[in-house]
Amino acid sequence: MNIGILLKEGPYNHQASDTAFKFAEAAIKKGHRVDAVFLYNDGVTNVTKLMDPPQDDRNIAARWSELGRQHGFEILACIAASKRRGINDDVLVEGSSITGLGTLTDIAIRNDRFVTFGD
Amino acid sequence: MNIGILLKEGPYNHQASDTAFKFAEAAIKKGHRVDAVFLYNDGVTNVTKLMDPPQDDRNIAARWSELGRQHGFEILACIAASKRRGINDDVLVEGSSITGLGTLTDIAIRNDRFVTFGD
Amino acid sequence: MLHTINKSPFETSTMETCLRFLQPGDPVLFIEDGVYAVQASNRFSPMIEALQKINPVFALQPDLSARGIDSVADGVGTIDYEGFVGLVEEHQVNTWF
Amino acid sequence: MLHTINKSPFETSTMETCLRFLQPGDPVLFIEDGVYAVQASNRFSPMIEALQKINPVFALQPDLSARGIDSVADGVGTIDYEGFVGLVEEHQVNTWF
Amino acid sequence: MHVLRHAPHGTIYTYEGLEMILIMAAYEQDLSVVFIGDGVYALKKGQDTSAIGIKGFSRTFMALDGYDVEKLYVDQLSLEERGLGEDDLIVGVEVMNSENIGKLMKEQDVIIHH
Amino acid sequence: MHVLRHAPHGTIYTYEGLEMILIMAAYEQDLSVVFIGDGVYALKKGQDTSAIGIKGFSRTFMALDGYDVEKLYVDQLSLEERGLGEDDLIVGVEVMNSENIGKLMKEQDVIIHH
Repeated sequence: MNIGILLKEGPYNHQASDTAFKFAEAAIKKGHRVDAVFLYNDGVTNVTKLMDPPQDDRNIAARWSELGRQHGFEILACIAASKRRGINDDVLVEGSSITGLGTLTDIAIRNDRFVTFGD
Repeated sequence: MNIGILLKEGPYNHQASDTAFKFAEAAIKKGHRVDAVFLYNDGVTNVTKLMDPPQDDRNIAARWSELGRQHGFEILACIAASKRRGINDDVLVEGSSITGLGTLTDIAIRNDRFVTFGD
Repeated sequence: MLHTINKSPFETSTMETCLRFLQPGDPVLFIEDGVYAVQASNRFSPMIEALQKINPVFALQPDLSARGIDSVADGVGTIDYEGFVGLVEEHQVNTWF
Repeated sequence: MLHTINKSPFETSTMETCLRFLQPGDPVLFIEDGVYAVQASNRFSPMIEALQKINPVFALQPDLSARGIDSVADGVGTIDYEGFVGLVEEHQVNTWF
Repeated sequence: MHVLRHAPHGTIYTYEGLEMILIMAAYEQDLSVVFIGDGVYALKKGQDTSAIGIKGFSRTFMALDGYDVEKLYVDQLSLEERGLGEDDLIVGVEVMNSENIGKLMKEQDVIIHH
Repeated sequence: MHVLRHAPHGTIYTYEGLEMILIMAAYEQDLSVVFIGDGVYALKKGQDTSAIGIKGFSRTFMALDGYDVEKLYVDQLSLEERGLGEDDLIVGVEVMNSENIGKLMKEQDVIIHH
């Protein structure tokens, strides 16, 4: 099955990003394909490489980047939402990029399932 | 009267930052002194100079920076909260800085009023 | 002590919780989405009318206007940001969100 | 259609709203702070026990464990993230937050 | 299907939701928008945001007519509980009960809440 | 006074609230902490966050004893509604009714909700 994911909240402050990540991992483990993770609202802040959590905590941006690299999917941040929140190409973690909402429309249409995570 | 402000949510996504700003403006207009604005939780993202909202919209970081410059107060972001969310010295708007929670304790003690804005 | 409430009572328990701890005579100020509580003729109007007999009740006019609320429950005072500051001059603040 | 709910019913109206639109037979999965709804012997237990007669009700075990909830209302199934994926294999998803 | 569930201005969800709807409407057919809970407040007439310093957008809902947005559905109970009627709304909508909105939801492949 | 009102883990408010309390406790005297609504869940015994991949912190409440945190107050109704008793909590607390918590709040110069 092909799965598109929409993530609407930023890292750490809300569990949405953690649940989305655990869901994506489990889907991949069960043999499904994650097509893309699209970030909207405060969700765009999931991909700033500047985040630097305590050493004994998860690094949410690095974790998405690594999962995407291993399994061939991109983490896409909405351009309008990113501009409002200070996310631009200079701060993007590897494997992420900024794109328009047209891309989200494609993701919603071309996948067997489309799962939202928010708060 | 001396007023300390605590802002606990990020810009645009929640009205908290807008209300805090309008409150600070009105307090200054009435002859009070804003001592400092302390940013906590997602609130730390109020001071990224990378934000670039549409031209006909307010620039929340620039607006705080300008009000602080005109009236002699600093916008202070909690260091631990900032590190989690990718806010560091490289992205700080003028007039803001990163500091510890000890500073917040001083702000809470030394002012006549301490007003929180959150969501 | 001034209590501010910024959440719609239709969607969260914030107002209900605040009112449980409120002491007689302490002012309550509704701001942001909280102002829906004082809209005239909605489900919460009787509660607001009872409340304002024991506590002064205010709503932020800029937030009412932004939401197209042109009529508020009986006894509710409307103030602007300077009025908000005026309440803070008189009281310490308890911000409920 | 799978409905997921991630908010505590004590604090927001999300669960109540979701249940109003739910169709008979459609599964409901409680995740994150939503799992407090299925904690045994709280205010919502009767509602959950009535619900599970018409709709399959699940809760995410990792979220239950994280919150120290070791006993859930009768008839509630507990699943892990792979179980969540299993429900998504069978249904389109309606995420309530 | 897009589900608007937040009041306007207190959070950005309704505004960014509308931005998403406008883009998707340009790509997709048969897009529907449902207003539930405080989401119905997004359509309230007479919003003037000048004093809070946030851009107003309620009139943009009127522009949806020109796109492929077939219908705006409003939950009847949400409207009634808030003391509102169709006359209070800035655009023409179809008021529907929860039973029928629930059935409509069940037919969807994609549902996004805002 | 610090007021904890959110359940743990679903949001970071309780965790970052606790971080703030620990720092302030090192500076200030007579700091009190009140648990209201879902905030009481922060003290629930037996939390194991390993499967959600988030650091647990409920044991840190036990460390407050070593600071100048005089008392942890828990709202009685919030506890009862959630089917919890003092035995379910990881630390010793003082259960109080809303009337008395309200009076305690009124005496404060600074109240921060988390």
